[in-house]
Formats: sequence, C-alpha cells, structure tokens
Amino acid sequence: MSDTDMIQPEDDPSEAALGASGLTRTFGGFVAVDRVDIAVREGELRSIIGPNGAGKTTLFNILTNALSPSAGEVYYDGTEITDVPQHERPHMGLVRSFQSNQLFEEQTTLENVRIVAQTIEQGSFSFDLFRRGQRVAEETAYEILDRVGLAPLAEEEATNLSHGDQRRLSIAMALATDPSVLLLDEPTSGMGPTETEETAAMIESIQSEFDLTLLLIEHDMSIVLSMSDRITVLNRGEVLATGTPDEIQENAQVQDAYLGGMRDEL
Amino acid sequence: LGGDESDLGDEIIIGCPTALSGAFAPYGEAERDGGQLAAEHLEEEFDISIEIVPGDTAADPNEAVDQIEGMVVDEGAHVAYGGVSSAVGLAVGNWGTENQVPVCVHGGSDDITGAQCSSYMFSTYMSNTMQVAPTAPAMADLEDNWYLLYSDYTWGDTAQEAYTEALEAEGANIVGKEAVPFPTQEYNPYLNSAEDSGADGIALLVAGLDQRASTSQILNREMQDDYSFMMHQTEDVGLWGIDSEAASILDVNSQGWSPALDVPEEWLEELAEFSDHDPFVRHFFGYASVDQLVRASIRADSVEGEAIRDELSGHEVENETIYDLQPTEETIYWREDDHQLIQPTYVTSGRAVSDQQNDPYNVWFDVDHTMEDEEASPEPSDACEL
Amino acid sequence: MTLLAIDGLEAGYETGQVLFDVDLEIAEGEIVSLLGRNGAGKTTTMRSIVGADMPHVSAGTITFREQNLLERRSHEIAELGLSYVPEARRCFPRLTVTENIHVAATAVNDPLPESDMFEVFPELDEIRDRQAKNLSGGQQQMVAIARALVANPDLMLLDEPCEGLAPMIVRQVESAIQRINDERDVTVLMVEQNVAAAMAIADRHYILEEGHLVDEVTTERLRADDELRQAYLGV
Amino acid sequence: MATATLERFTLGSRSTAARALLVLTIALLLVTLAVRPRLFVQNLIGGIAYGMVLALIALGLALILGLLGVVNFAHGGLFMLGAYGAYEVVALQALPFWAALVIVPVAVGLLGVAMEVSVLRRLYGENPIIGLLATFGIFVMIEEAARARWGGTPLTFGVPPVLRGSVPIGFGQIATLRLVTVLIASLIIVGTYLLMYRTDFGLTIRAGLQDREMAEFIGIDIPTRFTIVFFLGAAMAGLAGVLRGAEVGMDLTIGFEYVLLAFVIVIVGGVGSIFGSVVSGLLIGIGVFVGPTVVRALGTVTGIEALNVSGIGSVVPYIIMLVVLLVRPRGLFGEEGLLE
Amino acid sequence: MSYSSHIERVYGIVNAETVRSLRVPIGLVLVALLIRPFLGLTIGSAHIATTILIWMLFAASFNLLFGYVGLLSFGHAIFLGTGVYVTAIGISEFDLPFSLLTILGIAIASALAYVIGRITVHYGEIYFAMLTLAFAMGVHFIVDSNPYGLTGGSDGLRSGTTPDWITSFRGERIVDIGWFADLLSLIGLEPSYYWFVALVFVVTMILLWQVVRSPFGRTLVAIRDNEDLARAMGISANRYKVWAFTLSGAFSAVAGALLMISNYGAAVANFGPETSANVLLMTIFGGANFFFGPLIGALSWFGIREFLQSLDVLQLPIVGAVEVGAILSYWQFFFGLAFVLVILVSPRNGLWGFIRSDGRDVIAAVRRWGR
Ligand SMILES: Nc1ncnc2c1ncn2[C@@H]1O[C@H](COP(=O)(O)OP(=O)(O)OP(=O)(O)O)[C@@H](O)[C@H]1O
Ligand SMILES: Nc1ncnc2c1ncn2[C@@H]1O[C@H](COP(=O)(O)OP(=O)(O)OP(=O)(O)O)[C@@H](O)[C@H]1O
Ligand SMILES: [Mg+2]
Ligand SMILES: [Mg+2]
Repeated sequence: MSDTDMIQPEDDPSEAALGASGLTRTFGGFVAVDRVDIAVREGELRSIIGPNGAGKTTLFNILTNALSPSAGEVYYDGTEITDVPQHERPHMGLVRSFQSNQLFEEQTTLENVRIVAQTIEQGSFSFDLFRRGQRVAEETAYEILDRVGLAPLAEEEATNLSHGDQRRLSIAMALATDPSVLLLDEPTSGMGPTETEETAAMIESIQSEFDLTLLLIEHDMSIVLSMSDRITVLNRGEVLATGTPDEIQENAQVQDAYLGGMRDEL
Repeated sequence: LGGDESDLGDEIIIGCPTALSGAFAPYGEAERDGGQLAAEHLEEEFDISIEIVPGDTAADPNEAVDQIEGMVVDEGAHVAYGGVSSAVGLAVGNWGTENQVPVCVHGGSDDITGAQCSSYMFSTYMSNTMQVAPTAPAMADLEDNWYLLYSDYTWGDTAQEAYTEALEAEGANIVGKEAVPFPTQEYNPYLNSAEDSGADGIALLVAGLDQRASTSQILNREMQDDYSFMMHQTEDVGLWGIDSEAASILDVNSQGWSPALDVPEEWLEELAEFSDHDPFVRHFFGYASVDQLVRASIRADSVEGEAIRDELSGHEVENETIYDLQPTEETIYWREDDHQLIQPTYVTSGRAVSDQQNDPYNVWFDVDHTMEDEEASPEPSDACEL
Repeated sequence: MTLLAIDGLEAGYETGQVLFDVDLEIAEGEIVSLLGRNGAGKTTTMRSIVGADMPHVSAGTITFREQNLLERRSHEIAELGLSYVPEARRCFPRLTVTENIHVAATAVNDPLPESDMFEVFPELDEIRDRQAKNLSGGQQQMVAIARALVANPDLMLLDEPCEGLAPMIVRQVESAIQRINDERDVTVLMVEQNVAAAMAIADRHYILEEGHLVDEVTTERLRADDELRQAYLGV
Repeated sequence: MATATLERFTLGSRSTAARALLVLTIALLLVTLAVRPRLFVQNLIGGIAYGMVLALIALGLALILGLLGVVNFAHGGLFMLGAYGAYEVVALQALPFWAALVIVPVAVGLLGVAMEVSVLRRLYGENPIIGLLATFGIFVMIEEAARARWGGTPLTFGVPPVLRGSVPIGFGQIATLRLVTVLIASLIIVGTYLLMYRTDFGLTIRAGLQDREMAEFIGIDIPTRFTIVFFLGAAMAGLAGVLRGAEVGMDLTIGFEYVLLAFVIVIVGGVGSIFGSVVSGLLIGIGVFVGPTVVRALGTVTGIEALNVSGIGSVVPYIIMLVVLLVRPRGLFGEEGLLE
Repeated sequence: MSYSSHIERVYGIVNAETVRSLRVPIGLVLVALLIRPFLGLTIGSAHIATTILIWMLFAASFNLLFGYVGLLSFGHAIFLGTGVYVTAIGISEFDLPFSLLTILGIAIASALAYVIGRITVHYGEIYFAMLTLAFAMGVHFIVDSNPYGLTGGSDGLRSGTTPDWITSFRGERIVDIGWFADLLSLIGLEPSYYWFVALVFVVTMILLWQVVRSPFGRTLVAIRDNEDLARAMGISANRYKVWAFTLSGAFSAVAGALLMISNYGAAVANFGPETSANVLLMTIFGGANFFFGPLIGALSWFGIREFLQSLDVLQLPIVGAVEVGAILSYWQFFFGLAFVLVILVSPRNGLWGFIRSDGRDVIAAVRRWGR
C-alpha cells in the first residue's frame, strides 16, 4: 500500500490561503519535517494531528519563519513568502500562537494586546515618540479583550492571570493582529474539561466573526473531530493522510499510528 | 575681585591634587610628603601658617579637575601643586590658568611647558628634552647600536623622538624601535624584536609598572649580560616593585634628582622619617614646589593668584634650601618664556647589588654626569606668549 | 503496609495558603490518583512531598517509611526511594537521553540497569544520543519517567504524565506505569486531569477541591457514579 | 551528543567567510615567515607559552561560567589575591615559594567558597547579568581590601633559584618560570577536562546547571557540588595569580586588566567549552606575540607606511574577539543556548 | 463594561490628578533645583553638583538601553567620549560654536551607535556586552594614538577648550549669554554654569521621558519581556534595539558635551572601560527598573564618595569619637558592599525601588494608624 493512496489530493498550494510544497526541515541529519505539501483553503479550519514528535510544532515554526526550511516553499494568499522575515508575516495577516503561554509578563492585559494592535497599525517598526496611535490601538485592544471575555481583567498584570486566562490572552493578542490566517498550537493544553469546551466554543465564534482561516494543532480528539473541516495527520515528519474527520477516523493507517489507543468512553 | 586684598596675616592654603590611590599612589604620597616637610620648614622660618590640602586624583585628569576645584571653592586654596602624570598635570595647570590659581605641576611631557604653556602653570619637573640632553651622549659613549622600546602614549612618543634625534646627532645608530602598548605586562614579544635587531643596547623609554615588567622579564630571560640597558626618567624604582637586582642592570638612566647627590644628610634622614617612602625625586619636587609657591606669596605679600604668578615667573631662586638639594654652580630659575624651572639634570647608573645602600634609606644609583642650565634645557620649541 | 502518610498538611505560597488539612495514605503496591480541577492544589501536594523550596509547609506531617520527609532536603528524599516526575517533564535540556537517565542513576545507591530503560521505552532507543531539548513533548515525557524509574524507587510520584500526549502514547505511558507497578513493585501516586486515564490504571482516587481533600473513592465507585464525577470534576 | 558535536565542528567550514579568513591568515603568516623567519618562530613559541598562561588565567572563569552559569567578574579579584597572597606568604611570612603554591590557591579557593555561600548561592538561575553585577561589586571590595592590606605600591617577591633564569629552546630562550607555568597549566587543563566530561561528578554538575531543582529531585546534592566547583574555579584563579605574580609582580590594576582579558578568552573560545578556552587562550597569546610582527612584515613587503601602526598588541585580543564573533556568533566552540 | 467606561475608569482618576501624570517633569525640575543646596547641607560641598547632574543624564541615557530593552552595554563610554571630544576639538581647533558642536556630537554619536548597534544587537546578552566593550577598546585605542594630532593622545585636550561665553574665576563659572542671564535673574539666580547644565538637564530628561512613555518605549519594554513573542506578533525587534541604542548614544553625547565644559577639556579616560563600568554601577545601584533610578544612583555614587572622604572622626553614641578617616579612605569597599546587598535584595529595583516601596509601607502604616 503506498502512502499516496491515503492522501486526499490537495489544491495547488501556490493558490491556497496558506500553502506549502515540499517543505522539509532537518536537524543535523534528522528529518523533522519531510516533504510536506499542504493547501489550506480560505475559511477552512484545518487541524494537524499526529503523535508527539511528528513535527507539528516544527511545521508551524517553518510556516511563520521562526525556523527556516531546509527545502520547499511557503505560499500565502497566492504569493510565495518563504523568505519573508518572521516579524513581517503578522502584517500580512499570518499569525501564530505558541504551544506554551508566552506573554509580555510584566505588563497589563490591556497593554499586551495594545502593543500588538499598535504594531499592526503602525508597522513592524515605528518611531512613534508622540503617542499618535495609542488611543485608537487601545480601543481596538479593548474590543478584542471584551470579545474573549478578558475585559474585566484589563488592568491586571499578565503574570497574575490564571493559566486558562493566559491562554485566552495569547489568543487575544493573535487576534489583535487582525489576522486572516491563524495558527494555534495546542490552545487547550493544560485546561480542564470545562475550560476546554469554553475555549473550543470561543475559537469557533471568533472564526466566524473574524473570517478566519485556522490551522490548529490539538491532541484533544473530541475537539479536533467536531470542529475541523479537514484534518492532516503527520507522522515522523510526513503527511500520512488528509481528509474530513470521518475519513480520518476510518482510515486504518491513522488508526494504527495515532488513534489506536483512543478511548471512546469512560 | 575688588577690594578684599587679603595679606599674609592669616594662612596660606595649598591644594595638592595628586594620585593617592591606584598604582601611582606612592608618587602622589611622596609629592604630598615633600610638600608637607617644606611647609613645616617654612612655618618655622617665617612664622606663618601653611595648610596643605591633599586630594586623590587617582591619576585621572577629570577627577583631578574636580579635586582642584573642590580645594579652591570649598577649602579656599590659594595655590596648588601636584599631578604625577602629564595628563593630570596639564589638566590642573590649565584649570589653574582659567581660574587664576598658580599651579606647580610635576610631569615630564614637553607639552607642559611647550605648546600648551599656560600662564598659571609652572613646571617643577624636568621636561623630556631636559632629561635627554645629558643622557644621549652617555648612551652613545656606551654602545653604538641602540634599540628603543617606548610606551605607546604621548610621553613615550615624545621621549622616543627626542632620543632618536639626540642619539643620531651623537653618531649612534638606532637599529630599530617599537612602541609598546601602555600599560603592558608582557614584554617578551618586544624583547624578541630587540634581540632580533642586532642591537647592543636596549633603551627602555617605558613608564610606570612597565618599568618593572620589562626589567623582570629581561632578568628572567637572562639578557642582562648580553646587552646594555638604558631607562628613561627613572624615579624610585623600588616603588614599582623593581628589585635591587633589576636596578643593577640599568647602565644609563636619566634622572631628575637622586639621593646619591651631595645633599645634606639630615634632610634625607628627616624625610625618610617623615614619609613612608625612601627619599626620591618626587619628594624633592613636592618640597621645591611648596617652597617656591610660599616664598613667592611672601615676596608678593599676597595670596592672590595673579600676584604670586607674577612673582614666580622669571624668578631666580635665591634661597639656600633649594641649592642644598640641587647642588650646582649655576643659577636655578623659573624661565619666563615657559615657566620651566631651569635646574640640573642627571645621568645615573645602577650600583652593583653589593654596593647598594638600603639603610637608613635606599640609594641604588650613582650619579655619573650632570648637565646644567641652558645646555640641558634649550629654548622651548614653541615660543609661548605668557 | 502504609508507605506514605500525609497528615493534616497545610501549605501555600507567599500569595496565600493553598492546601488545608490534607490527609492521605498510600499502601505499598497501590496505584493511587489525585484528581481535581485546575488550581486545586495537586501539584502543590506533590511538591510538598518531595521537599521543594516552594511551597512552604506550615503544618502537618509527611511520613515515608517512618521517616519524616519535612525534615529532609530534596536530594535526601530521593535517596530514600521516592522518585518524582514533575509537571512539564523538566528533562535536562542539554543532556542527551542517555545522560538524562545516567545522571539519575548515579545519584542514588542502587539504581536499575540503565539499559533496562530502553526496554521499557523502546522509542527512546533510536533517539538516545539526542539532547532532550530537541525532543518532542511525548519523547520528553518518556525520558522523564525513565529517569525516575532508573532510580529504582519504592514510590513514584507522577504529575500529569499524560499531558500533551497523543492518545497512542497515552496508552503506552499508562501501560508502562502499570507494568512498573506490576513487575517492579513500584507504588504510584499520580496526578491526572484526564479522569479516564486515571480510572484506567489507578485503584483509588483522592479528590481535591480548592485545597481541601473532599473525597476518597475507588475506581468502581467513580466509574459508576456520574453525579460524583460531575460534581467534583466536571465530567 | 554526537550530532550536536558534529554540527559544532563543521559549522565553521561551511561559511565562506570563515574559510576566506583562514586562508588570509595563513597567507599573512607565510609572508611574515618569509620576511622575518627567526623573529616569527621565536614569537610563535613565545606566543604559545603566553597563551597557556592566559588559558590558565581564564580557565577558572570558564569553569564557573560554563558549569554554574555565573559570570564571575570577581575572578580578576581572586587572581589578584593569588598574587598578593604569594607575596604575603613568601615575602612577609618568609615561607618558601613552594608553600605559597599550595597554601594560596587553597586560601583563595576558600574565599571563593565564602563568596559562593554568602552571595552567589542566591543568584543561580537568575539572569547571568545579575551574577555579573554582584561579582562586580565583590570585585570592587576585594580590590579595596587588597589596597588596605598591601597598599598601592606595586610589589614583587623572590622565587627559588631553580626557577630563575631561562631554558634554551630552539631559537631562543624561555624563562624557566614560564615553562613551569605552562606545565602546571597543562596539567590543570587536562585534569579539569577529565573531571567535567569524563566523570559522573561533571555530569551531575551539568544537570544541576540546566535544572537545579530537578537535579535535587533526582537525588543530587547540588549546593555542595556547586560549592566544590566554585572552590576549584577560585583556586585556579589563585594559582594563576601566584604564578603570574612570581613572574611579573603584582599591583592593584592586574585584577581588572586580566579579568577583561579572561572574558575575551572565554567568549572567543565559546561559553561552556573548557577546550574552547584553551584554544582561544593560545590563539590570543599567539596573536599578541605574532600580530605586530605580521603587521610590520606586511608594511615591509607592501611598503605602505600606514601599516606601521604601533602598539596594536593591546587591541589584538579585542580584534580577534570581534572577528571570531562576527563569523561564529557563539565563539569557536560555544554551546547553543547557554547565556543567551 | 464598555471601552468608554473603561477609559473613564483609567483616565478619570488621572484627570483628577493631573499632577500625577506630570510628576516626572516636576520631579526632574526639583532634582535640578535641589541637588545643589542638598549637597551643600549634607556633605558640605556643592561644587560637584554640576558633575552629578551630568552623570545623572548619562546614566539615564545608559538606562534607556539597559533598563528598557535589557541590553547591557559595556562600551557606553564611546558615546559620552564622542560628546566630549567633538566639542573639545571643535572649540580648541576650529573655534566653532558650542551649540553647533553639540549637535555635531549627537550626530556622530548616533551614527556610531547605529552602526555598532546594527552589528551587535543580534547577539545574546553577554556577547553583546563583550562586543560593545571591544568597540570601546578600539575607539579608546584610536583616540589614544592621537590621529592627525586631533585628540592630544594620552594628554587629552586641555587648553582653549572653554567656549568664550564662559568666564571662570577661582572655580566660579559664569555663563555670559544675555537671554540666559536675564532668564535667571527673573528668579533671582546667578547665571552660573550649574544653571546652564540644569536647564539642559531638565529639557533633555523630559525628552528622554517622552521616549520612554511613548509607544516606541513601550514596545522596547515588550521586547525586553519576551522577544520571541514580540517577533511573532510582528515587531521588528532588532530594529527597535538598534534605534534604542542610537537614541541612547545620542543622549549620552549631550551629557558628554556638558561634561567637557565642566571638566575643562577632554581626557582619554572619558573613553575608558572604567567610565563604562561606573555608569553601570551607578545605574544598577539606583535601580534600572525606574526612570529615576539612575539619577538616584549617580547621586549616591558621588554623594557617598564625597561624604565618606570628608569624614575623619565619627561621633558614635556609646563608643564616642572614632577615627574613621583611615578606613573611609577605602570608601569603594563600602560602596561595593552596598552594591552587592542591593543586587541580592532586588537586582533591578535598586536603591530607588527600596525607597519607593519603603515609602509606600510608611504611608500605609501611617494610614492604618490613623484609622
Ligand atoms: N509558585 C507559586 N506562587 C504562588 N502561587 C502559586 C504558585 N504555584 C501555584 N500557585 C497557586 O496555588 C494554587 C494551586 O496550584 P497547583 O499548581 O497546586 O494546582 P494544580 O491542582 O496542580 O493545577 P493544574 O491542574 O492547573 O496543574 C493555584 O491557585 C496557583 O495559582
Ligand atoms: N531544534 C531542534 N533540534 C533537533 N531536533 C529537533 C529540534 N526541534 C525539534 N526537533 C525534533 O523534531 C521532531 C518534531 O518535533 P515537534 O516539536 O515539531 O513535534 P510535535 O509534533 O509538535 O510534538 P508534540 O505534540 O509533542 O508537541 C522531534 O523528534 C524533535 O525531537
Ligand atoms: Mg508541539
Ligand atoms: Mg498541577
């Protein structure tokens, strides 16, 4: 049985909202991401799943140029962006969140978001010494906080937020970039069941509200299966399968490599 | 400053901004002590009261400016002396000139009396040129081929130029020279170059701790028997941690003053008692500066800067105290053109270790030649308008 | 026989007390889980046991084999036969997998053979020379467990061993824990968010709520009683 | 470990800049060899010996930095205390130099322990800059304490007759004392390497640096071990001070001067690599000796007067550092992720 | 809760306390006004007040880099030195006006900082520190070698460096500028050089404050807190760092220009590693996390030195008079000790952090007591 049977044909990556062709990354001989082709359609919610160490986070890192690829191209909105520096991508509408909470810890919740909003308004570098855009950015930031339910904590220092609120804040910061494609790395990790559900609901609502294309890494299969339009399974750096949740669930190889151990019920 | 003509009724206050910490501290302490001894002698002689206000410059010119300013503003100092390094000397000298406070500075750079001569700055030390004058002929007598190692800063650089010119005039060859970063602890590469040049004599125009580093490495390499060594502006080598053996290998040295001179025994002993350090050139300068400043003030019957300066400029020294310490047939005087104290300079050689005196104070050198008056100190290169 | 006994434990941070009068007892050979929502104080309990600088223990006793753990420093506690797999794994990032295991083996008196660890976790064999910082989360979790296991402990404390793991790996880790318990007679106290995982391997469960120990139940009861689960754990 | 090491060693050859630089350096050295053969060889030998001295001075710093993550500015102070301590023992207490060679490093090591226990213990795991600042403060204190005890006057002391004079080697002479220093340095370097990379002690220390609390959880007594390492690092500084003091004497400025130099060496060698510090010590030693000769030779060959710049010896280490870091941002053998 | 209600909540208080929002400028003016009398009262010597103000400015400029971006420069003497030498050379050699030269100094220092920044900001902290040190050593070497006879080598520049609008007599310096003298006579002050420095100090520090509180400055803090995140959120971290470095260099040059006049010239020590080390010590001691921290640091540094050096005999309650002159001549030992303590207690908050939090405690205690 050849691998290609399992891969649902993707669109042309160079035409996709976010695409990659032949993406490869090696670490001193070890291939972490291996000739990955992917083409995320506009408005799609695509999940990436796969065993630990499959290369999911590494793929995110390459798509946002936190790591440079060893080979392959990255496309965004019909143009090649492989070499566009990391800090310019958010300005094009391509943003990621981190697997672990990363915040500007010593600043308030509002300030965290405001800095991002203002950066997006004024560019990746702005010599703004006179608080020109500050009010506007603050207003934007506040709206976003309101939407993710953090408004009451606007003046709280980010370090003092609970784990779940911190995850929410990092999503709020990503939203503040006014993204069109958002990459979320395990947004519910470390959350209990209730919070996980809330977060899932929030992701769905912001997707429709902001017209987002979403790329999601997640281990919680209940979320993945219920939310995704399509799922890509990575294994040892390679794409093992791509398909709708139903297709993926039925796929024997995926069962072997990944879902094998899943418990359906308590 | 109208009216308030203070006469000498009360007290003359003398600032002494000098190095009291860091590697140069022993020099500063000697300047301070020499000055203090002079003050005691003067108080006895004239029944006046003299206060010396020392302050630590840490050999930093900016700090020195802060110090002298504090002395004048807060303590009311009328005149000042000190310096140690040329850079500090120039800083306090120029400060004195801008603020009309006469300052006797102690630094070897020709700039002190040459290009920058400022009207309130007086140089008690012999300039580089003055020290070269008697030394170069002695060097040429000793060896034909010389290699010059010089500290890479203004002082070393001007010394190097002066020696090159003087040695060539005396018919000796300069077979090579090399600038050594200042300060340097590692003289081996430069000694390698010197050996490689085929010279017979090696001139050490190096300052401060480099005098110790260079001589100790010469000894470690056992070069002392194969070469003659010359050192410029040798002060009290003991203070740099140069041991007696290293002193004994120095065949020709320029020195401004030496306890080996025919100086009153009791003065030396009194000084050795008074100061933590054995008598050496810096004591003499401290002593001479205070002596001259106070006498000028007494002659002017004023503690006002302008009056003292006028008294000092061009003054021929009459008092025996100075002649006792700088024995000479010629006149010692403050040359009007550049405020240089015209006095004898000396060429010395290190005594063999067995001949060195250590008690009651160190005498490790013999005075071989003396050069006096205008012969040693030709007209300043850049005429000053004082 | 009781291996670990916690009695009236009160502990907290500068920001306030977190644990209130916690009692807990584990017999030799058991697998016990500690359940509770985020922030209930599970990790705080674990860290109190292993003698971490934080939290401060203000009252109570922790006894392990008749030894009062509160009087001992962390490294002495480890030598008594108590291993800890912390939250977020904490592998030594710039040591290789082999070195991570070796360093733990050298720290105690009678370690297990290091090569055994690669039998317990065959996945580690092909990455044994890679630095831990370059491993994926699941790989790191295996290293962390192997590191604890190699010390040949009598009691192993695991803080959310399955967090961030793929279902497959979760299964592997679970079965590894079970095997360790079966074959090597290691007693286990584990913290879990995932109630299903906890029920799959643990015999008994303690439930923490806002720093108070509110219940102690067997797996059968927890499985059977939906309301109980809903009330305490929200599932 | 294998892949990481491999990557480290091959990185340099990958960059064209590095290769061009290497070729240029070799060409320059050949030119110099042709123009001033005797001087060149002499300086090369002298440079290697001096490089070993520098490596010895830097080693304690590299050890404490690489293993404990503390940027120990006080290293300069401890080095200076080593020199003054030797003076105290030999000149003031009239004990033999050999005694100083043992007593002083131990005493300085103990002082290091006091420093570690009272101050640095509280700063592990903090941003390295904070350790740097704290030890800077301690450095100032040591310097002033030395001034209070031994005064500002530069000092020297005598060494036993066997250590005086020089030994002929090849083209010239090398001072006996320096030869002894080189031998001792070699022994210490080998010993340190073995301790750190070939023993479990070293492994536990490295684990402790990476995650201190976790290391204690698995049963390692980290505080005691860190103190031992600090003792070793400080004692090495003391030993270097004794040997250097015997050779060129001591004064209050040597601390600052040598600690800057030692930093340059560690940075060029790469933080975390003992071996790197040794290589970089040699590189800088040779640079200081040969550099000026090369420039002069170049001046002779090309006839360009401007090349006769004097006194570049003092900036050679910094130039080397600049060039090395521009080509290899982590130094020659630096580990990724340390102190960044 | 809507944005406007939030705004009201946040800004409402501020509006009621306009003073609060202006406390930095007011504080700066107070510093400039009070340092001199303060020194006169406490240590009996006011003549170093000028020097202190200038070092405050330098330390604050340094802290723009260290405190706000987290970059530790070991070579900041370059920029101070540039300000010093450009003005000194310009006045003594070319007879140019001081104001023009200051601008030139700022321009050159900024250019240098920009170039050095472009090369170095990519490096990790310790590497950055060492690289800046390397550049400083290089510049020091060049200045020391007296290129084209411009810098005076190790002797520095000492004559003809005072602009002709300043006259000095026995340490008193008068600024001979019409409008300036008029301005000061309005508030009944002598037109001394101190007030000139004070004026420049206040104006420059307010500019610096504006930088710090501007979006630009806030972004710097964000980069300090989490650089990876800043990048991922579209902030060009390196460009911000380069420009922070440039600005810091520019402000340092202003301090340099003032220092040149106050020092009566230029010295190579202005470029030396000790200068860089001292500004670092002062800043940390005062408290890098606060705008006023470096100012407190500079004040304590000079204050402690003058105070301890002037002390000869200490009157102690029980022991009686103690000869302390000898011990206190080693004042740096005690400063070192205090410094280590500050680092141990709170490395980034320093003395000022101490004072602030303690001050708060006192106020809180008084309130509690009052109830
Ligand atoms: N270092 C600390 N300083 C102050 N408070 C802390 C600290 N660590 C934890 N806490 C607080 O103590 C409480 C209990 O935390 P703990 O980590 O024990 O919870 P947990 O049950 O392990 O939660 P989770 O499931 O999220 O890991 C929480 O409110 C937390 O905010
Ligand atoms: N900097 C690196 N150097 C070497 N190997 C690396 C590096 N970063 C990642 N790897 C390796 O690449 C592989 C993929 O790692 P990655 O973090 O992308 O996995 P993942 O799919 O996100 O896993 P998880 O679900 O556990 O987060 C792993 O085997 C990891 O060891
Ligand atoms: Mg991942
Ligand atoms: Mg927890």
